[in-house]
Amino acid sequence: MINLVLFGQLKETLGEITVPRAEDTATLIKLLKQQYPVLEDTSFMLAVDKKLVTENTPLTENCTVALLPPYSGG
Amino acid sequence: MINLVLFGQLKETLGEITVPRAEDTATLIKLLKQQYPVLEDTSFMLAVDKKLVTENTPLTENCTVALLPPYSGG
Amino acid sequence: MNMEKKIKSIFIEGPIQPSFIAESIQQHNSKKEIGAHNIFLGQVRADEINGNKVVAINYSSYEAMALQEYHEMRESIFAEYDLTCLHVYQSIGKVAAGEICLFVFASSKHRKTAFDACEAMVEKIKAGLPVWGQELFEDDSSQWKTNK
Amino acid sequence: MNMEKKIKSIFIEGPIQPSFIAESIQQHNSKKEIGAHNIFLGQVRADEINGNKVVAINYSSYEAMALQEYHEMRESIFAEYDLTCLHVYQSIGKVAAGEICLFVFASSKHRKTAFDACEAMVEKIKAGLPVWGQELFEDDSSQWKTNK
Repeated sequence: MINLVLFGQLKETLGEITVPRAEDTATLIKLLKQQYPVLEDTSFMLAVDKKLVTENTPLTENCTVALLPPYSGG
Repeated sequence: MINLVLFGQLKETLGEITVPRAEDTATLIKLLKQQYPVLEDTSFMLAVDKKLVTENTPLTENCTVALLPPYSGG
Repeated sequence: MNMEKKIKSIFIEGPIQPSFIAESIQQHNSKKEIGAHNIFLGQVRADEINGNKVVAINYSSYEAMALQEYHEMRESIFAEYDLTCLHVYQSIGKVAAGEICLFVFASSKHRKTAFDACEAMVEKIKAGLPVWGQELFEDDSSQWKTNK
Repeated sequence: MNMEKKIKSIFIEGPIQPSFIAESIQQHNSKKEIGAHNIFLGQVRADEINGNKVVAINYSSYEAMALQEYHEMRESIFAEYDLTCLHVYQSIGKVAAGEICLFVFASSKHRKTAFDACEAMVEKIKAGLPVWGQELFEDDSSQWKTNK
């Protein structure tokens, strides 16, 4: 199972979502975009287990994937 | 009459001093250095009526000349 | 000896109070090798967007990740600058226009180091800390802030 | 209308208290166009010179001239930077090691302006304000400070 966490405008827009099974981040994002087309128009970064990932990354059982809209702190 | 004010280490070193008559700052400094040779070894700037002067400046009756050691505020 | 350094939280619920900043300054009184402090404060602006005024910003964060990222930023600043101290506080939750939402405090022997390190840390925070601000308007609408 | 702007004194007798800094921050709460404050604080260092430790600095100034010079510095900073506010306070008299002797506070819409203006003002003050600091040592000797 993959844990998916959303933040900022993505949390507001998508709320609770159903997480598809996926072996890596590229697959996960592809499936999520099919399920939630709004993601096509949204800019976001990915973190796996609290680490930013920019390349396709394998997902392990019980890992946590975060969808992060552009930061706007401070 | 010229009013002479001293600050910092110059005030500490010279204390109360006798002010010679002088028509301009160059003459004043020359006379002061004869009177107080320690001024030869001291770096200082001059202000006439609260304005820094870097060139020879005429002195008028009742003007105030300040001898200013290098600043060290803040 | 426990070598693992506990990562102190940087989050404060609601606005950062001036009295908190004063206490923070006061605590450096005993560090007598410090000659210069530089403090950055972010204040919520009442920006007007299409005639609608921002009354507050509601901040949220991915806190567990933010603390990791903060720790790395801090290490890299200490590696680059000869600092005595570096402290960061970011508001979470609602901060009204006019109130303080970010407090970055760098202390060093000399002023140039304090200025440079503080500014570098603020830039790192703006670019790399997973925090989101939602601007709340006077007509109860809202929009998500974007950092420049 | 009186066009002549009164030059406010910038001198504070003794150390600058953290509570005074907090009040100063608090007063900007109503200026809702401000997005960024940058604060510089000079703190007296317990420098050791030939095994003799600085316990305090005794500051004096040519105050009438200093206020004129300060006014010119201020005008030139406002001409160069898009600032909302700029405040400066310098201690006069004795300030112990660990205490604050200089407080420069620049506020602007954006952070870059606040940082740059504050740093530029601190440099102007160090170079151009007629203030002298006498370092007092633990053995009751003293020496006149020089700025770098």
